[in-house]
Parts: sequence; structure tokens; C-alpha cells
Amino acid sequence: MNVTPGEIMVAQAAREIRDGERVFVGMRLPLIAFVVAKRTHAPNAVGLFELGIVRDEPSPELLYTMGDPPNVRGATWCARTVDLMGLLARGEVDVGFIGGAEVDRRGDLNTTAIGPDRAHPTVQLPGSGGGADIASLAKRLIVIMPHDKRRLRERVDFVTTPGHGPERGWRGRVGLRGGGPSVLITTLGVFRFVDGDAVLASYHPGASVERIRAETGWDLRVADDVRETEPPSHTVLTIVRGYDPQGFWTRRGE
Amino acid sequence: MNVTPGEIMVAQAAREIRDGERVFVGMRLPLIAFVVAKRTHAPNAVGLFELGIVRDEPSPELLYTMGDPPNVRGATWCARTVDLMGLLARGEVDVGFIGGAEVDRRGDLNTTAIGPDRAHPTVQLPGSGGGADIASLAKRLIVIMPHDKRRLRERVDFVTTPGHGPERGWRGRVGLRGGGPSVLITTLGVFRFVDGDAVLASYHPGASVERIRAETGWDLRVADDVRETEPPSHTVLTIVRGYDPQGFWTRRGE
Amino acid sequence: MTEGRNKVVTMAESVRRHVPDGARVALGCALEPAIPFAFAHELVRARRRDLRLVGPISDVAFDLLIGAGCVAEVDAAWVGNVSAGLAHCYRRAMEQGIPRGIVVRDHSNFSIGLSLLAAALGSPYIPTRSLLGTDLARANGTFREATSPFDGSKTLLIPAIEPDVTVLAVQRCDEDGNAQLWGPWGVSQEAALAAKQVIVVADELAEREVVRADPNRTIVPAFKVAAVVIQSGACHPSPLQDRYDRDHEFFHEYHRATRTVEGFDAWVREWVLDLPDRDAYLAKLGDRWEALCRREQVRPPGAQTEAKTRSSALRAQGPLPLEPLARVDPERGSE
Amino acid sequence: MTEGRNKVVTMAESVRRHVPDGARVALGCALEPAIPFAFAHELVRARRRDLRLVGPISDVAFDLLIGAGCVAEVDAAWVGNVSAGLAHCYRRAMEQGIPRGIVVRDHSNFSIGLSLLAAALGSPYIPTRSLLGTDLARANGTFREATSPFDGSKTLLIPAIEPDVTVLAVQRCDEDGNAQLWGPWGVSQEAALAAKQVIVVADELAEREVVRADPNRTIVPAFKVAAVVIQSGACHPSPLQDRYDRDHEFFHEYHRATRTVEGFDAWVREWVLDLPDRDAYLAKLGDRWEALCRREQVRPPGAQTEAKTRSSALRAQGPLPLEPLARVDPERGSE
Repeated sequence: MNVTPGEIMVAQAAREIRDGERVFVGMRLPLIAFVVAKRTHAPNAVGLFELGIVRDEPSPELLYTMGDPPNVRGATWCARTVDLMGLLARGEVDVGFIGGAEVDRRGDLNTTAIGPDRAHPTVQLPGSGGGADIASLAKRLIVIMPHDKRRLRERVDFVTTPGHGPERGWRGRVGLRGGGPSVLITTLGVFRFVDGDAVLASYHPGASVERIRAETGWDLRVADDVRETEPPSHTVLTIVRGYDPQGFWTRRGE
Repeated sequence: MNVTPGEIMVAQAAREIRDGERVFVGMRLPLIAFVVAKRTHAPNAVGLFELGIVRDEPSPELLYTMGDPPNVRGATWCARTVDLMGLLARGEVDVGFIGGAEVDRRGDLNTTAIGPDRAHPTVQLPGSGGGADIASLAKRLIVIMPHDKRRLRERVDFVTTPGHGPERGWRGRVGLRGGGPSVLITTLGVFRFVDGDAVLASYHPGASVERIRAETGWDLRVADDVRETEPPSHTVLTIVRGYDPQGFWTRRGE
Repeated sequence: MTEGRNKVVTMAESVRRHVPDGARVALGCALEPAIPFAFAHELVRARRRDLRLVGPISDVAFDLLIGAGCVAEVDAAWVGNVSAGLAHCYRRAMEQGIPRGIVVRDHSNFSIGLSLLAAALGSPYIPTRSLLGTDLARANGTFREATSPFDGSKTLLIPAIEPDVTVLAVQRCDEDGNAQLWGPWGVSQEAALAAKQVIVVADELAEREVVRADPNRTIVPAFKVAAVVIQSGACHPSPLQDRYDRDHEFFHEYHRATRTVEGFDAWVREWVLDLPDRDAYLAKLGDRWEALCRREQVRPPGAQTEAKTRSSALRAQGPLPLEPLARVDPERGSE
Repeated sequence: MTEGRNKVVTMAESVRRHVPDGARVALGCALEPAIPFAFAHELVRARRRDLRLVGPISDVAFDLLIGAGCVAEVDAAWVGNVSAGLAHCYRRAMEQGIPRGIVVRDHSNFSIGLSLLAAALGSPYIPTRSLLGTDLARANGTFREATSPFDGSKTLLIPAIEPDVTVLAVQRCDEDGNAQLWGPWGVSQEAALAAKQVIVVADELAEREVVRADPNRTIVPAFKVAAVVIQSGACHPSPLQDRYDRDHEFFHEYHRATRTVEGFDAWVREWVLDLPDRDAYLAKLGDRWEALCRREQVRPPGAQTEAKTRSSALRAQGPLPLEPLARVDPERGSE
């Protein structure tokens, strides 16, 4: 079985979680990244879910939404959304995952609407959910995106979840206390943020700097030490495929 | 057994509760007044307690504090203090009971400190508890006090719980939305508020207008139809004495 | 013991009496689980119009109401199909005005929670440091930036939202309206306390003594509850903890079926208009419904709530086998 | 399953490690019940100084700490002896500076709750319409009057209070710090979420599976908890739901005994300094302690939390006989 972009992304996302961290998990690939991290290098990481759930072990079953009953069974805390968001606002959450329809060079995400006029969108997207709060308030942010020129844009049409903003120091100026995006993981590569700008750090096996340049909507910056993304180990792939055997989240086209 | 002032006060306080009302009960005599009301004319009254407790039947046992275990058993809601206070702030509580060390002609109460300087009090009192919130926010207020010239004063030293304030329209001007005191029940008589001023409406059996005038610290106003307070019925006395057989709350000197 | 007013009515009666056209209705307040879909269907059958919906993530309940033309306004953090992708009716309404244009005020989950909490506390607003500088904050149109008078820091003031009716789906409720919900609460309690009145949709009628034996689990005082509807299975296809699991595939079927206006109309006829009530809907689901109940009731209801300690600890169940899922559409928004 | 860090320590260790002189400590946050008196006694034994106490109604826990000279500041709604009258040590400190003067910022129960809730939400303040125009609001010194920018109405802004440590007494807790409390919560949850760290004093150590079987009852996530102290009877003379009843007479004894400085000193020697720990204290109480447990455990622990419905409803117990009380002092403040 070939390694899918989803599996590479999950493995990379898992590496971004450090042991003992409080992780605002979110849906889809981050959910599985949390499982991988817990079962490999970060056994003491704690997962937070915006419904008001805290878990110190991943759900034993694949989740389709954060509110699925298996995510409540075995949770250590099941409170109110505002209580959990309050922890985030207090700066007690180390890292959060977000994704969106569009991302720009500065890590700003649009999950609201495509088109210049929010009241008359070209494409109406679902909206923030908890994403804008995570992006505003988590100490650092891991962004996960399908790589597509129409999705990685110079500027997004609508900033739902704030990245590093139009210029240096923007977050501090507007009053945001969280650190903003530290990494952008796409289906093709990994970007790190340098002075708030996305810089390509690695390309996934099968991709290349040139292909990424062609499929990125901004003038690509590439790290001096750009390299191939470390592929998932056998252990990690076993965990991913054991947890998502049908590939519901890891074998779709993002 | 003679009827005590406490029993007369309880009977009068019970009459102030209307059927179906939401009653912020509070401690001591109001607790027993709630029991009497529920078992006589107001079977559908609901009791609220600032710990976050709602009951639709009184505790089966005498309570020494609102947080005694019998007040939780059989409660219908046991939430957070702010949730319960929020109901009060939303104007959803019909009537609240309060008491204090001092009350003035306008129904303002002092439960904080006697003396001109709060930082160096002559007598340090316990403080507001929930009293200031009840007085600020309940639709109407029943004040219960031991009658004593040193306690019924022209102006209290410190307004902990707001009554009708120094002049007409004061509550609205400062932004208070609750209606303020409607009645003051003392060990000697019952006052109703007319344009925010306490007016003697009745004197308890054994008391008199003259005695009350002598023991009141403001220039007494007396209603044209002043009369004797209706004494507790046999039914009411049976309830009171069954609930507080040692007279812990109904036979002390207030 | 005082006998309370029995508030139990049918789903249809609860809509007729308490949800007029134009009502501001909070629904789906536990986020993905415990969404009272049966109530949403009843709103469609009753042809309610100009509703103003409030909620965090309603999965497709909001989409369905929008598609059926019941909705004028939405205050929400997310309107989509959580496991399947975008919400087609919401898209059509916003992009093309089909079946009608709607006004949307964008929220995040925190801001919608704070707006309901503010109303529950009787406060005009609550300040936060989330959303500052975003287009979301600007586009919402009701938020205000302000400097905190305490430390000069920037804040966003989130004004109170007071629903006319909050609809809560819960596991059990007594006839007085004392409703008990476990599993995720999301913003349910704030939404209920903030509302002028509450409609409870309970999976089971509980004896009054049962709720009184554990008042910490009651979500809202009964005097806020105007109507109690006893309806098992009212949340399908969303799950209800300890009662039935989520019907993932049903969401994907809805997603495929509602891609066109005609498809949506057919879906609504089949699953809403041509059925008299939720019992008929569950009968139509048949074995599929039974399987969802079996999956979630492996642990007996109440096992979860026993206060055993040390000597008799409950052992966690192993993972349950998931049924295989059909391939799903990769199209998907955030979250 | 990940094994969490075992946080169980002795009461004395929890004070030594987590409560330095000058710490801002929230205590007695469930109002009259579940007050961790044993922890207050340990603070006295450890001779902590300059503590800044935060709490709504602490019954005599605050009075005791003030009398023992541990306290510099108090943010509270009420300091007294709930069923017996005024608090003598608080009076002496405020009226005569004995054993030292203290700074008091007057609150109401709502305002202390809102200040902790604001900190728990990461918000600088919460506006309210309570307390407007009162001397209480003015004397507190930290509140600000402001006009709501939404409707021009008057509000009082209650600033956040962030305790260094919140001490919670609960029925049970696992070794990771997942603490479960039932009965009144008061402002406990906000106080715990608002704090830099939490110390849990649990009546019983629970298996990890027990708390995970009912996460709705957990009051705060374990990562906020720095220390877990397992100590049965830690709340006496205040009650702990389903474990032991309130010792009304003990409060009256304290009230009589502490009328003078000498009386207070003797009381502290007898009940605090001359005893090594809470177990010795409970042994000293003897039969009296057993009787309080019997009175509250007539209903088996957990009966309250069983999720029985309809067919097997729990029947309410009849009233329990109260023990006769000695005559008590009529002197009494509000509440």
C-alpha cells in the first residue's frame, strides 16, 4: 500500500506535538496525529476538544466528529465550551490545529466565504467553528491544508482565523496574545514561518520544490536547508492504519 | 406556648409570597416562611438559594445553612452561584428576602460595618453575602429585621444592599432594575413602602404604634388604616413549630 | 410534595404554541451531538418562516431549515455537514438567494458561547481577546472593539443574545421540565438560561424522584421550561450519549442527495413531509436504527453515573467495531 | 492508557510546596459546605503569613486564618459564622488591628463569582447591573462604573481575580487530579479555572476508571491540579454531601470560645497546633464524628447518582431526627 499524502501529513503533524503539551485537537487529520503522538513520543500530551472535552488518552475508535460518543467515554473532563475556550484564552493551551479553504503567505486562513463580498459570496464556506478562537489564542498553531494554487494565495479573501497578518508585529498591535502559526503542513510539503512569512522547509516524498512553486499562489520562499520530508516510519503507519483502517480521513484528497 | 415575634414575622413573611412565585429564599426566618407558604397558600412557589440550588419543595429538615445536605437532597437544580445570580439579574426572580444589622427609612440596609469609616469600623459585620445582589436585582424585596432604635435609623452608615436610596427615582438613576423593598417586617410591626418611604402598616399583637415610634430611629410615618398584624393561624403555628421544634430560628431575639 | 404543572406535549404542539414565525430559536447547542433533528423537521412540517437561528455548530440541522425556507437570519459559528463537507442549502441561500436570501452574522464557538453566557448572566456583553483584528469580527457587525479600562488592553465586546426559545435534546426529563443531559453540553446551559423559554426534547420521561436524586445533572431550572416533548430517537442522525450512536452514513447520504434543489426537495419529502412524526421516521430507518442503539447501549445507561470507588472500579470497554463506510465526498470545509 | 504523574501528597507537603507566604488563596468556594477546614488548619500550623484570601462565604475558615495572623488581605462577600453570628477574629482585626490589620475588598456573592469567572474566561472583566449605587461598590475600590456601548445602560465592571492557588474539597479524586464534586459548586469551578494552580483535598482516592466513567462530574481538568491530598473528614465542621453532615454545634462552640483573644489562642492550640494532623483531629472528635457520618450516609453514597428511571425510581427519605442543640448566641449578622 502506498503512503498517502494524508499519512505523511499525519506523521508530520504528530511530530509537532511535544510530550506533555496541551493540544487543542480539532477534527480530521489532527485527531489521528494526536493518536500517533500519544502512542509514540508524547505519551503525556493532553487533548482538548471545543465541545468542552479533555482526554488524556485518545478515543479508542476513529471519530467522525469530536462529539461522537466514543470521544466522551473515558474523557477526564466534560464541561462547557466556554470553560474550555477560557483555558485557551488564559494562555493555557500549547498548540492548536486548524485548517481551512484558503491560506495565505502569512498563515491567515479563510473558512468563511470566497469572493470579495461576504454578504454575496462566490462560495459560501461553513465558517470558523472554534478555528478563529484557536488561531487567536493558542500559544502556537499548526495549519493543515490540501496544497492547491487556488487555496494557497497571496492574500485570502476573508480572514476568519488570524495568522501573522499583513505586516510584522500585527498580532501584538491588534491585541492577539497567542503566537500564531508555527508550521503549515500541506499535501506536498512543510512550511515554517520566519518573521511571519511561510518558508518551505521540506517537500514530501514524490513532491519537489518546483512542483510546490508551481502550485503555490505566492512567491515561494525556500529554506536554505530545504530537504525531503521524513516519511512516516513503519510504526507510525501501523498506528495510522490501525486507527483509520478504511482511510476515511487519511486517504481523501486533501 | 406564647406566640413569639419570630413566629409572627414568619407568618407575615409567608403571606408576602404569592403562589407560583420564584423566591430567593435566604437563611433563617425566610427559610421557614417559605415552608409555611408552600404548605398553605403557595404550593407552586419555587425556592432559589444562592449556592446554585433550586427546590420546588422545602427541605424536609430544618436548615442551619443553605448548604446543609438536606437542602441539596431533593433539589431540582444544583448549578453554579453565577448561574443562579444570572437568573436574578435577568429579572426572573419575583421576590427576595434580606435582613441586616441596620435599615433606614428608605429600606437601605447595612450588613458591612458600623461607623463612618469602612476601613476602621466600630463594629465589623459579616458583609453582603448574596444580599446586595438580591436587593439590586429581585423584582421586589422583603426585609426582615429585629426592631431596635439603633437598628432602624434615619440613614444607615453604609449601604450594602440598596433600598429606595436617598431620593425618589434613585434606583432608576443609578441603573438598578429590581424594584427594591416592598415591605419591612420587624419584631414589632410591618412597614410598607410608599414612594420609597417606610410607612407603618401594622403593629404586632402586644406592640403598639407608640412603642414602635419610640423604638424607631426615624420620624415614624403611620398608615391611615394602621391595624394589628394578623396573628399566625393555628395551622401556621403548627407548621412553624413542627419544622423548627427547638425554636432555633423562631425563638431567638430578632 | 407539590405536583408541578405537567408540561408534556407533542412535538407538533410544542412548535405550535411556542415557536411563532420570526422567533429567534437556539438549536444544536451541544455542537455535534444531541441535535434535536426531529424538532427541526417539525418546524419544516409546520412551515415556520423567518426564523432567526442561533447556535454554534448545528451540523446539517441549520442547512435543512435554510433549504426549507424557514430561516431569515443565522447567528452561528459554523454551518455545514461536519463529516461530509459543505452545506448545499446554505451555499445556495448565500450564493444565489435560493430559496431566499438570509442574513448571517459570523461567530466563533467562543463568541457564540459568550453572547449566550452574557444573556444568561443578565450582562449586556462580555469582553474577550479572541477574534481581534479578524474579518470575522468586523463582518459580524454587532461586536465592538474597546480598550479595557483596567489595563488598557484591547478587547472585543461580544453582546448578549437572548433567544426567544432554546430547544434542548436530553436523555431524560420529568414532567415538570427538569431535564438532565450528560455527555457534551457545549453551549446548551448558557443557551437555555439566556432564553425567554426552553423546549425540552427528552429521550425518556423520568420519574420526578430520579432527577431530584442527582440535581447536579439538571441543565436548567424547570421554571424556564415551557414544554416537554418525550420522543426517543429525536436526535438521529446525530448521537445521544448512552442512547444511540451517530449515523455517519446518513449525513453523507444527505450531502449527496441535497446537491441540487430538486434533490433537496425530494429528500425533504421523503424524510420530513411524507412522514407524520418521528416514530414513523424511526420505523422507516428500521434495522439501521436498532443497530445505532445497540452500538451505543453496549454499556448500560447509568453505569456511567454510578459512584463506585476503588474496590469496584468500572473497567473501560474495548473499542467497538465500526461498520464499514461507503466512500464519501472529499469536498469539505474547515473543522 | 497513559499513566499520569501521581500528584498525591500529604496536606503538609501541599502547603509547603504550593502556598508561599503572600499567596493569593481561594478557599471555601462552595459557600457553606465543602470548606477545606483541614487545609486552613495546616496553613496555621505552617505559620503562613500575608495570605490574600479570596472566597464568597467561608463560614469561619477565614475568621480562623485571620485570628491566627496568616492573612493580609481579603476579597470576600461575607466573613462570619453562618449559623452562630459574627466572626470575632475578623471583628478584632478590623476594629482593633488584632493580631494585625487587614485590607478588605467587599464583594457580593455575584461579584466574587463574576471576578473569578472573568479570570476563568481570560477576560479582563465582566459587566453587571448588580450593586450599582451602593457603598459596597464604591468601597471595594476595584470596580468601575461604565456605560454599556450597546444600549447606554449603566453597568458595574467587575475585574478578574486570578488566585495563585484555589483549594477545592471534593468527594473523590484520582491520582492524576481529576476531582469530582457533587452537591453545591458555588463558585468552585470558576475559582479553579481562574487559578494558576489547584490543590484538591479529596475525601477518597478514586480509581482512574471511576472518574472517566462520568466526566461531567469532574470539576476541573487535571492539568490545572498541582497536588492531590487524600484526607477523609477534611471539611468538618462544614458538611460534605453524601459523606458527613454539618456539625452545627461545633460552630457555636467556636463562636463562644473565640470571643476573646485568649479564648481564640486556646482554641487554636487545642484544635490545631496541638494536633499533628486531621486524623488526630477526627480521633479527638470521636463518637461525635461517627454520628455526623452516620447522619449523612443513611443514603448510600452513589444512590444519588444512579441513573435509574421510571420503573425503579428512588424514593425520598423521610426527615432525619436532628440532635437537640444547646442554646445559641442570638448575635448574628446578615445572611
